[in-house]
Amino acid sequence: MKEQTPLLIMEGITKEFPGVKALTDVQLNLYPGEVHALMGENGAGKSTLIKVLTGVYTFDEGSVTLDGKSIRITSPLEAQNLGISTVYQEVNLCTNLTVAENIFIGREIIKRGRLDWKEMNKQAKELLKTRLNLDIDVTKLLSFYSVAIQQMIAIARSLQISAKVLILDEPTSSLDQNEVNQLFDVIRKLKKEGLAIIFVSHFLDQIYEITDRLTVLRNGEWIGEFKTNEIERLELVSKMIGKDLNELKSGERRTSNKAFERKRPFLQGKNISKKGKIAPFDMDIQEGEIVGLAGLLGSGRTELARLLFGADKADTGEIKINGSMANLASPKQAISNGIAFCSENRKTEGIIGDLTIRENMILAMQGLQGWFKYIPRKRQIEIADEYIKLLNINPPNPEQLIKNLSGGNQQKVLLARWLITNPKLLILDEPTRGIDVGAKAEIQKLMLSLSKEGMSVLFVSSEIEEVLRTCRKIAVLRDHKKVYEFENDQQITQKDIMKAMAGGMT
Amino acid sequence: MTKGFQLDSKHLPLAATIGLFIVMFLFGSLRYTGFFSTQVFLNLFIDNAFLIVVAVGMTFVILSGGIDLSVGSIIALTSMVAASLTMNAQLSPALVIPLSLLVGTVLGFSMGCLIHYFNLQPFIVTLAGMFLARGLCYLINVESITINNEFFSFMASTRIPVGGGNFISISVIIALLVVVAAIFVAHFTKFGRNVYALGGSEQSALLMGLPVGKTKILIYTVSGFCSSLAGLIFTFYMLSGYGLHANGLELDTIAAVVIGGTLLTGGAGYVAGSVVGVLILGIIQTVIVFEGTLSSWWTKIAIGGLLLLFIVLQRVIVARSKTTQTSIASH
Amino acid sequence: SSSGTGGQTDSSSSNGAGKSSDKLVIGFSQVGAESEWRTANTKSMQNAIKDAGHELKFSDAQQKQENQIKALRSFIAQKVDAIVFSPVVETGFETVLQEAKDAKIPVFLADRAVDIKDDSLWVTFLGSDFIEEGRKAANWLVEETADTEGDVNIVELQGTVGSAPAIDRKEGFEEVIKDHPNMKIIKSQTGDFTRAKGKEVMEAFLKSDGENIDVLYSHNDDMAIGAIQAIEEYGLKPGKDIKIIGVDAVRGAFEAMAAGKMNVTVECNPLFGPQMVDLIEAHLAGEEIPKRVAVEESMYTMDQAEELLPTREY
Amino acid sequence: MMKSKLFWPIVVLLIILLINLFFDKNFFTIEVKNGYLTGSLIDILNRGAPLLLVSIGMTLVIATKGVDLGVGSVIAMAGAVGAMTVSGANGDSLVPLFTAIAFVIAISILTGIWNGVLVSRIGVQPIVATLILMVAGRGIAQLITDGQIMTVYYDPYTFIGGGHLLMLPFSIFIVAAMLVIASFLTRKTAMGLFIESVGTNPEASRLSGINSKNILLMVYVFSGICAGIGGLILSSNVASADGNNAGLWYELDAILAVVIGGTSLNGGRFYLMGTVIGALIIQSLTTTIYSIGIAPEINLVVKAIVVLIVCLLQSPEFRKKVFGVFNMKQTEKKSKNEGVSIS
Ligand SMILES: Nc1ncnc2c1ncn2[C@@H]1O[C@H](COP(=O)(O)OP(=O)(O)OP(=O)(O)O)[C@@H](O)[C@H]1O
Ligand SMILES: Nc1ncnc2c1ncn2[C@@H]1O[C@H](COP(=O)(O)OP(=O)(O)OP(=O)(O)O)[C@@H](O)[C@H]1O
Ligand SMILES: [Mg+2]
Ligand SMILES: [Mg+2]
Repeated sequence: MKEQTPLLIMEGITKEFPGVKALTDVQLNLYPGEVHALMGENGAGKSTLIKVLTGVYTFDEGSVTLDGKSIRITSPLEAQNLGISTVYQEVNLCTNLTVAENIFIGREIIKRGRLDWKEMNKQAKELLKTRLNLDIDVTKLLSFYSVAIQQMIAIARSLQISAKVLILDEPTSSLDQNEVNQLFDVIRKLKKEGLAIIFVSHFLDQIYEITDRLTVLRNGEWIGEFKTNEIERLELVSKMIGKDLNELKSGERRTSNKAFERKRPFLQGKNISKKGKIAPFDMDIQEGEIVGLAGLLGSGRTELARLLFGADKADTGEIKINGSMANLASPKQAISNGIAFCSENRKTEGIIGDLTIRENMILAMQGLQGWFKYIPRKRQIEIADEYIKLLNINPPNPEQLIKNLSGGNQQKVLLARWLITNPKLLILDEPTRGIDVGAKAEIQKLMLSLSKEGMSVLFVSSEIEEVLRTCRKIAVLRDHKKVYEFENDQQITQKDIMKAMAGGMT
Repeated sequence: MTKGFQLDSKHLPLAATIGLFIVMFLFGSLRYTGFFSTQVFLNLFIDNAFLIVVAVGMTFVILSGGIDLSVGSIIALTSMVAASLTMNAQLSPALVIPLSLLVGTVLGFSMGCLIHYFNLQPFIVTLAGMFLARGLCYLINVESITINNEFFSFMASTRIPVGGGNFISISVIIALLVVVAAIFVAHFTKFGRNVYALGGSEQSALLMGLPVGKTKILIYTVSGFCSSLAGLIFTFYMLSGYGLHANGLELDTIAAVVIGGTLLTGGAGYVAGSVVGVLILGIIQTVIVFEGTLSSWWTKIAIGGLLLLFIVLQRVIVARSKTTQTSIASH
Repeated sequence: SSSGTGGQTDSSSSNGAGKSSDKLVIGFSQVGAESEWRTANTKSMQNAIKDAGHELKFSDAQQKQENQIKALRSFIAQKVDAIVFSPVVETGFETVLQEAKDAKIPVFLADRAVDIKDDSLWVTFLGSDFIEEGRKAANWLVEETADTEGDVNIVELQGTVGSAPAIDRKEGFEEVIKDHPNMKIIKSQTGDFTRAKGKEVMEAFLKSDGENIDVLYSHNDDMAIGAIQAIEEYGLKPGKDIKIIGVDAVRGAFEAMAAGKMNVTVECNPLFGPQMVDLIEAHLAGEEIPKRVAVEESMYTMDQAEELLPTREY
Repeated sequence: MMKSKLFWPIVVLLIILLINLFFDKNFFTIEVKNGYLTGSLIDILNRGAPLLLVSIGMTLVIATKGVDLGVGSVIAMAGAVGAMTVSGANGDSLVPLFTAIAFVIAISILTGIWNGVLVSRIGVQPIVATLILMVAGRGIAQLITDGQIMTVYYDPYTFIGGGHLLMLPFSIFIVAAMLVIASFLTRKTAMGLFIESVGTNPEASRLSGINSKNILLMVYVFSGICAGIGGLILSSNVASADGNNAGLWYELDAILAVVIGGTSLNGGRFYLMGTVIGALIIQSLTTTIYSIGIAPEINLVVKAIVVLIVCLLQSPEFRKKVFGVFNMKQTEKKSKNEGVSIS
């Protein structure tokens, strides 16, 4: 495709936020019929570049050329009209509207001067079915569905626009394999149709599977543009973060579990259930044990986790902590029992947007201490700095508002919030969502070392491979029911788990 | 009612409100002679026609997550303008009506612009609008102006029989038309859906490429227009313009809308609900009057009490059935 | 009660005449309870009706005309024998009064008039004449300052902007003093008929004009009482350094006058309940009664205050 | 951040004061008159005391994304209760005074709990929940005073709102005290953090183990107390209780003060000092209107205009458009971010 001229050219793009230089002299060339990856650590500037392109932010310097015409887009609406269709990083839909409305709003079908809901529902349903083979009730409110489903819907919306350029900012962050495959089929089709696609993801496999070329950013600077099949993984990673990491490849699989010998159980759940959410299940978690939860979309992993944390009230069942009855009716009680829960839904259940990194970090800790024992400011800053270093959060300024952080950095702050309470059981629902390779490795290491110190972890992840690497025991959920529990010994393979998830064995 | 396929849980607050209204009406009928009559029921509409119209406008504002405190004053201003134009300037109603309708529309539009372009908080902008409109009334005239003009008297006194010796006024017809139009706009036009989206999440609406600015401005313009229309109805009702008309009406309106099941945080609610909300306020007033033994202060306390009764019952009913809702939905 | 069936008749006069002796159902729609005066008026009306052995249907409009109209409508729906009401505003009652007339229910206006051409819509208006009160106040001042040469600087505390008493009391007062060039209203501001505001505004007046204020004309006694406190705190002698004129003649005013802190208050008598009941009975008995009946009112000065104070009911 | 929030309100306040100076040469002079410091500035503080108190309470409520419409009625009730308690008393034993204060605080706490429970436990939307008290409260107040204006003949009572301490009006000290308490609670304990987090994202706060219910309850109680004391000052200042008119429309002025002070009605960050400035702006505006002899008919118009000016000055977009280059870069980006981050 070299000979043809780029469809979209961004040159010398510079964007500065108060205190943060997000982009400096960044360039991007996008050809029709290619899938172009934006690569970079958390906070590298990927989303900002996209937001600048689609007119969410205005850039300070630089130029954008589309179809040879120089343009300056001032609003997402304008971008759409120019044929740029975008899925932003966080799910940006309206939870108070139905799925169908979310897909069609802005481009409603009008018949005889009125919106034609029948038609729109019909089309929405088949769009999801045919394109993403997702069979859900499109007349339910968006808020009824899990983040993953919401992400699929966001994608569906973007596909529904007839566009020249399709931008996908971490669309796969909380999808699992099947959905990803679905998405990729679609992308390939669109590619054939000559669309230019920008694709952001922290999963290298996905990058190598789907993209043709990639542009690498590091702290807002343009590092280079490469053909995907011409650049080595390690080279790419080192381009992104400046240091190479073999430790990631030499998967730590099982090493941890070798070291692990049974201690006394920390949490014992007996036929816990919640009507319409999850069928009665038992759950034992040993001290220092890392338990994985695997399952397909909407299989009920999050529900299960929420029940153990008291985020939702269980209808039946009892929970023992350290052998003695515990009443986990509310998060507060769960926390005071040494349980922590890092939600998969960082935007609505995680960050407190208007507060600073520091305040977000110490929140849970402070909640535990009650409002009168205020952690002295000096101490707060120490804690914040410590974890900013530990998780290398960027920008490393405790007083930055969290809503101004990049997605991955927000995730790290939330992780810090819970680590600070040093819990006995840490429930992580998709904790590595949107976190770059380096950080992911760090977090996995952290989990393992903490578990050695006796902290148990309940680990929900869409990446089976990640689960296999870190977990000692793996529970599989299907259709809101706990169907299987593996001891994670040498024999278990991804296949077995896949089978269990899909219903191959029982 | 409007969109057949929606979840019951979404209609629930509305259903609860209607139910409570019926209960209240039965209670009144059992307790007071002359209460259980079609006319008493119709009077609810006759006496509250203007409130229904403002409530409709306010519903859009609140659905979008905003608020409009200027409605009461705009009613007063409209009545004042209408009165002075008719009586002092001796203009014909054919001119007076459109001019007075312009009053609120222009005010609303300007407030909308202030809110959008300088992104100011609706509460404050409309509060300023409230002061301004009242102030302008006094600039026109501190005294009340009686209107004696055939057209206005006609609008005021014409009774449309609805059988059984019962009647309604022209204003009621206007109000009902407005309601129907509003329901259509809310559910079957782009604008309507944009309003809901805006209330759901302004940021998302923006990123989804919806015309946030236009919608916002239009919303406050609509509300302003409704206020002016209500102002005219009020003028028909009072046959006078007066600076102190509709004092504190904004709170009644907001109350009506919220009782009608609309969330002040925006994004959820129904126009029809607001109508029921108005009727509920109206019936509270009626019951108080029929009680006829309450001293001035007990009147206030009773109104508060009945409000409480409604809201708490409503909450309880809704909460009861919400328990089956999905955890993610509840927040 | 007789209300259920009572009204359903063809000619009101015959039925009215029949009823005049026995128990009547009287609907009374009051403006609100915005002032002491109003409360006294309400009490007087309620007691009078009860004492005469009639049934009272009372409704408080909370200062809202729309409420008042609702109240009148429901009185009609309840088919009361007579309606008494004090309009929130003079204007805008045609429609509902017409309905009352059609239902053959006689309407009696209390305290405030309505401004409607067709005076067949109501039987009579019993109440004070606010303009006259303004004149009385001014006349007193004219006599009082007859022998002072030089300017008389007056500050005025108005009632609620736009309210009938405020407008009329201002009008009446100005009407008189305009013939006396030496009398100047140097400041005029609303005090919303309340003590707190009266005090606050007076403070501001004193700040800006201080010593050269000679007279305070306050549209009601409450504001005057508030102002008196302000004057004292400012270090002047109310009643001496600054002459103080109030309207209403509430007890508070008499206390102030007895203490020599206030010079005069123009009575605006709220206690016309019995008078009203007599009118109603008379009308229903078929007697002819005038369209306008004035409440007998006078004016009280410092020197009378002492002995009258105990006799004041409000 | 905090600074930039305060800058424009202060500017406006100064402008208003300067306008006064133009009409009254010795507006800023503070002289000793019969033993007390007197002067317009002190008057403004003194008169503004009740509004200041109410606004301080309101700030915390608004920070939780709520609003308290009941304050006006609470003022009336407090005044009524206070006046009634001391109505019998005369002479100068201090016992009645303190019983009165105790009763007032008790009833304000009650009202606070009432609102708080409705909002936090039953989950009624704040504006309606407090509307109930707004309506019923006045009724109760009048019930207590039996619709009369209750006059107090007991001198110690008048000290609260009329007395002096160290040559200054006593009410100023009350305000100062409440301000200190509020700042302490919110800055020296975790209260402020919790309020802001609950106000910004209740669900996330719940999942972080913060008991938002009690936080809500607490802010409404605090707001109640502030209003109650404010009512005490008002009624003591005129040595009487007026159930119907005391504190009328205070709720709106208080909200106005809070917002002018830079706190957003969407909850979250709050600025007590900003609120204080806001309240002072409103009070000096009122005083100005009175003292420079503006015709009562146009009071409201003036008020409207001033309010708009303050808000516009605080809006980065406006400053950008009007003052052009004036610290352009700064505001331009800020506004852009806000453009999308408000929700
Ligand atoms: N509104 C804002 N205000 C201030 N700084 C911002 C704002 N938005 C982004 N930034 C900063 O710009 C930098 C780039 O952020 P961006 O979201 O583009 O990173 P990213 O590459 O998308 O990271 P991730 O992979 O985690 O999504 C970050 O340091 C972030 O803190
Ligand atoms: N395919 C689906 N069809 C219907 N409802 C679904 C589907 N997927 C999820 N849901 C609903 O969304 C909610 C979220 O499910 P939940 O998040 O527990 O599943 P999960 O295993 O955590 O999936 P995720 O990977 O999205 O976290 C549940 O209430 C479920 O009923
Ligand atoms: Mg990003
Ligand atoms: Mg999940």
